[in-house]
Amino acid sequence: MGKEAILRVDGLSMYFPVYRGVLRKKVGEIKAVDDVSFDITRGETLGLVGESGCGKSTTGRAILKLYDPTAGRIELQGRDITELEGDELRRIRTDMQMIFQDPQACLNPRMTVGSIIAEPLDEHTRLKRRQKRERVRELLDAVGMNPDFENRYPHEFSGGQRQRIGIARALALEPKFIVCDEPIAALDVSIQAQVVNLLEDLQKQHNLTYLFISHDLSMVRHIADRIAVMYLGRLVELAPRQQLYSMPRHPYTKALLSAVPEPDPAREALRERIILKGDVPSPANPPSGCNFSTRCPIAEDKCRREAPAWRKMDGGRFVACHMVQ
Amino acid sequence: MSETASSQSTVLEVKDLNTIFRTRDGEVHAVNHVSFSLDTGELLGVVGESGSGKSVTMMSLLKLLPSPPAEIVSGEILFEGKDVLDMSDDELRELRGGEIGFIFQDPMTSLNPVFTVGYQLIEALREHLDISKKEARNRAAELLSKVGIAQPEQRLKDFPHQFSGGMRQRVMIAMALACEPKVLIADEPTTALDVTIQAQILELVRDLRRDQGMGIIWITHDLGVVAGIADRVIVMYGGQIVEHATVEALFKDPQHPYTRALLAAMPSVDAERSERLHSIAGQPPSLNKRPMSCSFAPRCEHAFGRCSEENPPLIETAEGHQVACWLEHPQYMKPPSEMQMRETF
Amino acid sequence: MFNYTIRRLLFAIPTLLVISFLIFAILDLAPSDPTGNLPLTIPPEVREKIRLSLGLGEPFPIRYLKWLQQFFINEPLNMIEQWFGITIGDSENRLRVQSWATRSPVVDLIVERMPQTLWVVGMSYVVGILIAIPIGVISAYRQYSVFDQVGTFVSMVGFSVPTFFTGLVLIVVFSSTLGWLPSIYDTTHKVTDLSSFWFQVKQMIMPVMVLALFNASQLSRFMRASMLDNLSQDYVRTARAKGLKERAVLLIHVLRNSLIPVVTVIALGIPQIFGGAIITEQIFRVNGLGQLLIIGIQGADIPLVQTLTFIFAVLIVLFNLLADIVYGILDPRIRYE
Amino acid sequence: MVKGGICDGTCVLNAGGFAGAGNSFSQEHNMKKALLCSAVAAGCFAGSALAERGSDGQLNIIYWQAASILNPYLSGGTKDIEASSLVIEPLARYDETGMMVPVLVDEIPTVDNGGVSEDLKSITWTLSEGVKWSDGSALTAADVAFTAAYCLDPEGGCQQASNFTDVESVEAVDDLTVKVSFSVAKPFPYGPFVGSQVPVIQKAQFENCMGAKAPECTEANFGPIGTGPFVVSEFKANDVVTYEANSNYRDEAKPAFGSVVFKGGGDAASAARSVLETGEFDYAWNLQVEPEILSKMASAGKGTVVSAFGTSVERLMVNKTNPDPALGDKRATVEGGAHPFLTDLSVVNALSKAIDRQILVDVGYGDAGQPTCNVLPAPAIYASTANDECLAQDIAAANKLLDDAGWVRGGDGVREKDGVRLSILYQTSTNSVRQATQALVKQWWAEIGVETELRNIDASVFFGGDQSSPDTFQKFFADIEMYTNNFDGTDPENYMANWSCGEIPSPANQWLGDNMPRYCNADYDALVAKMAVTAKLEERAELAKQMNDMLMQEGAMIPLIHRGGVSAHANTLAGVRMNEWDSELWNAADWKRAE
Repeated sequence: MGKEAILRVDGLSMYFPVYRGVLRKKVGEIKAVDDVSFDITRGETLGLVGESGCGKSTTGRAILKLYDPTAGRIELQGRDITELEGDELRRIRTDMQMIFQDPQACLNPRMTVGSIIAEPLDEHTRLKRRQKRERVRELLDAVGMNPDFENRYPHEFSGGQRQRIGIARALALEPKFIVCDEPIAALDVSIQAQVVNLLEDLQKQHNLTYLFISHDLSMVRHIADRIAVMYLGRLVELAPRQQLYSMPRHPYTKALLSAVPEPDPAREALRERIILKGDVPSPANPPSGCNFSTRCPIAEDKCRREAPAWRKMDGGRFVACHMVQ
Repeated sequence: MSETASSQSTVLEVKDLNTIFRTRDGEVHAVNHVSFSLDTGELLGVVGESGSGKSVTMMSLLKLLPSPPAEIVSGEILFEGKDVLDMSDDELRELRGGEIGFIFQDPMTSLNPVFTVGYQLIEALREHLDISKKEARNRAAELLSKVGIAQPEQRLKDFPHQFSGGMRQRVMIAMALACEPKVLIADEPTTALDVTIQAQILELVRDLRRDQGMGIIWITHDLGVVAGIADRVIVMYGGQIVEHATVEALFKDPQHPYTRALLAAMPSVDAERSERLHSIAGQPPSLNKRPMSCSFAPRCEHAFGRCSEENPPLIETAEGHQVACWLEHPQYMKPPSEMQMRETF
Repeated sequence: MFNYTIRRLLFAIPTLLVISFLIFAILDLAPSDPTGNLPLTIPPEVREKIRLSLGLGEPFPIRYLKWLQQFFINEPLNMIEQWFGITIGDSENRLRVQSWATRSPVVDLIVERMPQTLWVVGMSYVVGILIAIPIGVISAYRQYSVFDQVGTFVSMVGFSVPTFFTGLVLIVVFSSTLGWLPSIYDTTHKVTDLSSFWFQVKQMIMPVMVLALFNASQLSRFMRASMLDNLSQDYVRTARAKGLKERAVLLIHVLRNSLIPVVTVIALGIPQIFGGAIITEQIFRVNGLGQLLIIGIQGADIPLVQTLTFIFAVLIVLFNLLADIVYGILDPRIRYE
Repeated sequence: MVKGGICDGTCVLNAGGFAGAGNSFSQEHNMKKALLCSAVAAGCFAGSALAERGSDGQLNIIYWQAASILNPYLSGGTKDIEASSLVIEPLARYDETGMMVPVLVDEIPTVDNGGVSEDLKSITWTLSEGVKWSDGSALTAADVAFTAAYCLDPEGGCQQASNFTDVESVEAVDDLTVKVSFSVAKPFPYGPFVGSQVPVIQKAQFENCMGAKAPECTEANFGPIGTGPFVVSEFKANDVVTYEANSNYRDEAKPAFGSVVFKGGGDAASAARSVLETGEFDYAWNLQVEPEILSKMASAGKGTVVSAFGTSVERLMVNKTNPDPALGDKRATVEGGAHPFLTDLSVVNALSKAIDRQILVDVGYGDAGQPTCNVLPAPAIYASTANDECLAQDIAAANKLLDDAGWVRGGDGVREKDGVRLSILYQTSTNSVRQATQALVKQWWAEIGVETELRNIDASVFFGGDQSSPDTFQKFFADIEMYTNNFDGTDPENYMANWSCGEIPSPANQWLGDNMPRYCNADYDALVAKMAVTAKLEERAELAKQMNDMLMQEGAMIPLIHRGGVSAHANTLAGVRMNEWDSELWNAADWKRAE
């Protein structure tokens, strides 16, 4: 690609300890995120997809340092932020923001929309009241809302509007990088499109970089430039959009794509489905070898013994599978 | 088309159903003049966004809505020719779970967390069938294995939280099928599930439908799901049916602007990727007034004078294809320019 | 669950030690004097001697350690001796926690008070629960009905009108005017036959009802809220969709779930029984633990107040644990580890 | 059946009349005594002819303060002393008129009958014959001597030790004779063993409970063996005492009641209700209830309110020293200097004149109070009349006094002179009657141009001796403080000595001392010393009056109310003779059911 990487994640792991017994001895770990590496270039959208519980949200939070990663290294604009703490961390937070899934749960119902959006400004800037108000109105306008709404309360808005407020708040500090954690999952179909369009417009205007976490493969296909597929805490495949959707390599990616229903009965009828057996294993007790080996239709003995390496393929594709040549 | 489509007979017929909620802030007209029918062995898809009245309609069928605040103001719900609204409590209970099975959206909350899965299954069986506890237990285990749950005897003793989401939905399906109902109403049964699990459940329903031949009403907001399994589709908006067609006709020739917009707003994993998603401006309607005009008019690109003055009736534009839109109304003279616009879709 | 219980119990030890120190220190620092309530005719020199004889001459840490030893070692040993009728070591000279006012072991006083407190306050708790649960269930099921409105009003009244007022009203009506019930509880009364049992019932009616009304008011609101919570749950809809009878839906599915938080609230409230009901006990002269505490406070009987408060703290800690365990038993989703 | 007991001849003796020779009695006095004696004797006869021990069933007594312990030596609480007075008895006690009556002796020792030595340094009591403890053993002089030893043990924390002041030894001369020797001449040698707070306890029972072991003898402290009309059958500390008639009581016909329930707890109002309205109880003690409520209850017709007056006086103590916080350690001490304006007699007199004591009585005390201008209002022979002028409120005169003394009203109506404002901090304990009194007094003082700041302190702090607390009545970090004090028995010698210079509380004596006003006058001290060696009653009375008048005229305190006790008994209870000089239950042996 040749473009500079704004974010570089190398071997990121996030384990949650499991305690048991009278003395709360640590008896194991939930490997929510296990040895994940990728980078995102400036202005790009990286889609992160996977089923619930696969660790995609945890990855997003660990990158924003909302958790302390167990291992690995996170670099933002060339700076290692893995070990940052306190004030330094606070300062770097202005560069990276997050948009959450449930806008209702994230907006304080007792604050006006204006003060919700102004909150990060209070925290990180020394703007005067007037300037702050200007900025808030500007942001509301930018997310397609009437600036006069600043004195209303969140409950007066619909889900889509609330998500716009959440986006305005995330934009307040002019971040470079935004983690969008399932930003449209709670919205109706007709509203999803509005929000996605808004995110795309904002990206163009402000040269934003997104990590777009979603379980909706068709929406990710629309918004993301490259897509990473996650399964049970690990990345299984990462490829540019076109390549991933037209020619998935990893058996899990294939199964995932085939499971997405198509709004077209003609094509639906022709599609060949790969139905995976069973459920995702518990991350507290992952299978040996390849994590996907228990459900993989083409798994061989080797898969159950050895974890496959994260290999770089042609055309910017990465894949972790013994069976992919 | 379903395999059993040949031996069709109407099992459920809904005529002009109106349901309102009486709240402190006034009445909410959740279901307005809804009519449809379901044949045996048929799968009727009901599509609509949240608040479109699709769930309320189906809950009204079995009077499952809490009353107050909900009230079925008028209409007829004929199950095998008998009006559900006139039934006694006992008859109604016989219908619920006996003749009509229900599956709900969220398998996490739809099962009682403090009773074992076995208890909840057996309870349903013994309510409707005159069988002993032991027989009921055997039948429950059978049902579990039928919906693809391994070691059914063991799992009867487990509590709902010990099942994964997909397994729980299988339990719900087993419960709904317990008494071999003639009609199964599935209210967004896969919305809370992951796509791979959704694919499993869809596969399961296809199999069950082939074996049991019951009529199914499948409520969803996902046009993709409907495309794969339904015979006929109803599209709801603002508590009303705006379009009603066979699945092929609907996707090939969507007639209501809302249906078209909805299809355009959905990205696909296979089809060509458009540069920009087609969004529907504005917000869904609030239902605090009886619809006096087309409820989609404020968001409709093609709305004209009459749309905001009069509520369009459902008219048949082709065999089995109905739509509620003034644009399709025979009285409407389409100006050429608008004809043009439609072509561009 | 077992591990969890053990761990919580182990954790309770340092907690209780800290609490004991705080209680001891706060009461010790409070500006009250055991001789403060004596007649003024007793001269200061005598007062000073009295204070010394109560052990107030010693420094604070020594007194604290002594109390700890008395409370945690001597009193349990004494209790074991009494239960099993055996003698362990030098039981004659083993110092027990002594009340300053009565010059008798505090624990004996508490044991003596226990029966009437448990009878009256405990009974009122039971009666309160028995009243509250059906009221809560019906109120929730028929939300905004006349029953619910009346229930809401009555429980508002029961909750907001202080017990000393309801107690007084009952006395004026049933003792002074009608003369049906005794206004003063006879703690020496022993039930031996039917008529003495009837007398016991009569003298318990008023204090029990006053407290039960108060307890029921709180609990029925809680029960109602919990029922309402559960009535709107999806599984209730499922149960109805299965064709279950309304009674089964309500009394099996909803009630069982609604009782989970209520039972823990009930468990958490049990220590209050042992705390006695200070005001009601005063009004009807039930003279249970509540009255003992208030006398201790009024008379600056610090060892008594320290011990009572501390026992109360122990009970609160234990019943908190119990409430958690009960929760875990009732709700299969909770598994403490 | 006809047996006299204490009614058989020996007659009561006037509380004052024993120490001096018989000649000091007036004719009138003797007449009265004779009349009283015959009346009592007649009553006894009538009673014993009809009654049989235990025939009247159960007596229900309610004390809203429950008894904590039945050993008066370990508790100074009135409730405890009175509860124990049904069981253990002193050698002699006071009747309702304040006269001393023999209990366990045949006669009261005096100088005249040779019981008190000429040098006033010893007194010899002779026990009545045949008095038995309730366990059947005989009461002996050894028990009496033991009682003294028990209280005098320095480690026992004996709360009645002041009754044994100056006692050098108590020895049993023989089985029935006990001699109390004092280290100094005691014109009033009736401290030990007279009055229910100093009863005789049984040596056999308390032998192993001396000194530090005293508090450990719970069984004995909860159920002392006595000579009184009743024995403890069950004691629930701080709750209820039940008694049964003492089968070994010296008068076979008494007590009329077979059992007694002495219930405690609750409040005064409901105690009153249980006697006056519901009739559940026969006797209720210390009914500190608003006068209005009490009279309303009494109108139910079930019981009678009775009151009696002793020596209790609610008074304002006037701080003669400066309580200014700026003085630091010297605050409210003699070293800190005189009070800026309360040493001015015209101010104190004006403050006193401005108060309408009758209103205070009506509002807060009812039957339980009378206005008084003396700190020593009783017994009658000690009561001065020299100060009665203060009984009538006279705002004008008070204003004039202040005007004449040069205290002029400032802009805000508060008087001042030489930069000193008449601004008073007025403290007392927390108690509704006291706060009502405070409010009234503040209003009256405002009318004479005196500004008052009110303060109330929790009783256990105010009267508690905690030296670290600045709020005790001994420290008196205020200008005026109000409380009630009295003295036991009938002899005011010790009481009046409270206001001698040596009694002033100060840091040097850990603030222990009874002279709250910090009043100091050599003339007064001389009178105290003189009284200590004066034996004749009239002379003693004269001295006491002089001291009282001196305190009043020099403005050491402003007496307000002579407070009495108010109790109530059911109309079905006969024989109650309300007594403020001793236990109210002093004659419970004579109580019986009214017809």
